[in-house]
Amino acid sequence: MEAFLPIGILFLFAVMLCAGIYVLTNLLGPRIFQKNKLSTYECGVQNPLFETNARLPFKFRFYLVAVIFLLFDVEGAFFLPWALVYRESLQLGANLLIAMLVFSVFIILGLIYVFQNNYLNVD
Amino acid sequence: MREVFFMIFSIFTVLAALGVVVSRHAIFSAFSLVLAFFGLAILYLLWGTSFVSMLQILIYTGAIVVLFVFVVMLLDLKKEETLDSAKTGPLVMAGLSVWFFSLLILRALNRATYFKSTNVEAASDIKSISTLLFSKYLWGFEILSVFLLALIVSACVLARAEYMERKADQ
Amino acid sequence: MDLTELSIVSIKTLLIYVAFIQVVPVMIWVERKGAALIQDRPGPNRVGPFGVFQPIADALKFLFKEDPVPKEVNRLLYNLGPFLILLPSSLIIAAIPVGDRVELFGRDILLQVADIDVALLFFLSISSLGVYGILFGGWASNNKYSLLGAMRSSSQVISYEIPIALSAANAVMFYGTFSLRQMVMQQEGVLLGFLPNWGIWFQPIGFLVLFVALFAETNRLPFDLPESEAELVGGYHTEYGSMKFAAFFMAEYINLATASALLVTLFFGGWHVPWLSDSWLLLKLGSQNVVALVQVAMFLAKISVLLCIFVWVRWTVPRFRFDQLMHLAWGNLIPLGLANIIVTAILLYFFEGR
Amino acid sequence: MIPASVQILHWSHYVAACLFALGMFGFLIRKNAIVVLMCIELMLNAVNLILVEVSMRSGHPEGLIFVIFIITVAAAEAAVGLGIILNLYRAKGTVNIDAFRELQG
Repeated sequence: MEAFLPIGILFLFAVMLCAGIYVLTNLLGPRIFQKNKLSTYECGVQNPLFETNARLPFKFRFYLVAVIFLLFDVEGAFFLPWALVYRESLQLGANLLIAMLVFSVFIILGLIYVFQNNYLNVD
Repeated sequence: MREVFFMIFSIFTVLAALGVVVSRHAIFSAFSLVLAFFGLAILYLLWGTSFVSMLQILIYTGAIVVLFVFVVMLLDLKKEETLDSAKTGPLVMAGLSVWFFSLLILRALNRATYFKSTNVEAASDIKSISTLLFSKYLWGFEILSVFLLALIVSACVLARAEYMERKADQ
Repeated sequence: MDLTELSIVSIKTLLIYVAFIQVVPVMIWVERKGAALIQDRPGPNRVGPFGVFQPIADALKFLFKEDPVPKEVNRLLYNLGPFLILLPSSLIIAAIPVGDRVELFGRDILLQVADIDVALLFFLSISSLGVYGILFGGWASNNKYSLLGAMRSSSQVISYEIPIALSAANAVMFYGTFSLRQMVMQQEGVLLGFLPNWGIWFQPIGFLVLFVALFAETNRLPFDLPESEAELVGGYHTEYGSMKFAAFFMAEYINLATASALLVTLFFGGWHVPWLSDSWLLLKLGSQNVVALVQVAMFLAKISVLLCIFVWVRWTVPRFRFDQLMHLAWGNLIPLGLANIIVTAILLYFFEGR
Repeated sequence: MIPASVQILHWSHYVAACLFALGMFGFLIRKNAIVVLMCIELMLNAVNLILVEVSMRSGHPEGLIFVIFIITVAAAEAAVGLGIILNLYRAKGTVNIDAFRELQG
């Protein structure tokens, strides 16, 4: 636990930097507010074009990317402890190698499934 | 020194968890969920397991809550009245059950005595956890990969991208 | 953890943190000069000799510009957006081993903010927190373009985290430890007579996957899609004013520095002088502090080479389309990383297994 | 194995109890389906915290292995749960759980 104390100190410095930026901007920056400066940027179009429902499916593909990322991230995370002990375990024989090959087979099956139904053609 | 950190981060985590339940818009509860999981990761660190706390940040805060935020951003939710619109009945019942349940936990834990094994320090660093994971719990690890494959298929079918396109375009 | 040790640690942390922040103005200057060189134009040369004070002028300009906060923006997340990117990228600096050690005040001080035994895992998990700044910043600015920019940019950043995890697992398999300091220790001296004993000779594909994925992680061209002026009008930081806009770019440059530091630590032998071993250096130069100075200088030289490569690629390679970008991540990098792990595992078995 | 009468109740017991209680409270009270899922995640994390604490104090690292498996299952639960919520949103147009009362006859 002791090794993580400097990281806490670094976090404090980072927070000080961010607070400094925030305070300096508000102190130094001038305050001239007009109406059009306060509305969000709409490219000069009064009523934004795509207010209709058409946006919904477009955004669903991002949900798909996030779900597939979550599941493959979990699988990626399992490689880390395995890699740590793999080299020593070679002295005791190849069971860790076989374990990982079986694990990778299922990952590859998952990848093939995702690509075959092109769930990821996010355009 | 360590007790001070324990106290600070315990209170921080509980307050963040409270923020999840109380906040009005779903994205603020997602944000306080991130803070709660970050506080939990630091608590695991204070207990000495750096591996589990890093895993917590990597998977929980880095992937699961990102998925929550994605879904919240996907459905343009309006600011909702949370607590006052709930009828008083479930509120009281929920409060009572919550209070009773936490008491139950504390009571049960109070009598538990641990059988302290000899090597506390050795057992907790990453190498011993990983060797244990891949020696005694290897089958759990293999079943997990099948489980994750089934999950990928089910998550993709649930999303059913093509069907949603047609439905939304009508 | 008595007081003197605490003060030493905090001073060392402050020094390393300020050193990494100095990368931002230097990189601004190198980027503009590099772009000018490639596009055959003089680049900034008005402010000071060769435009050296141009970054300072930029910083002052950002400080004094007005910061308009649009009305219908929800305050908390809007203001937190840029800092949620800046905090994780400055936390990553803790894991980077800058040098070996220095003997000052009778103590052995490690030239590294925190020598934790999970350094690489710490690097992975903290860099996965950067997505929140993009998501909350884009959502809070309550503008169609920044929302879509935030979604596209964060789906790009998260889908390039998996190749990074896979190539990190590959590196861990070789070095047998998560601690970046031990990894650098194992890359000392000479290999096969003429090669410096670096990690890249053992895992070329791992280096390739990590190099490309780190491009996308830092939102650098050719993965610059979210901020592409043409389509998304500036992506998730459209609505941000002066210094907050600068905070986004500060975070990007600090990310760039930590990404190249990771590449140097994993594959190019960290702070080791190529071909020379530390003991030989100690013999030659006498005191350990001078050796540490040489090592830090060598580390900075390696990082600057990589930073120049980042700048050079940015101004020569055209931008990816979004589906090409996702296809590159899911179709090429992840299978390549996976195959790389399997092949190295099998090769290791033949060379070392029973 | 010697039974150790360790100072049983520690800060993180209270934290875990509060987390579980808050998760359960949110689960019962909140109307937004996504926040309900978040409260389930909170409950899972309360279990993780107790597991880590007990396994670290008693020296048996098995608890940490369970935590790793629980994290995976929680990821699975979030992925499928949100998939279901999205389908309900597409069918009903709202995420408010009062709207999903088809089975009440």
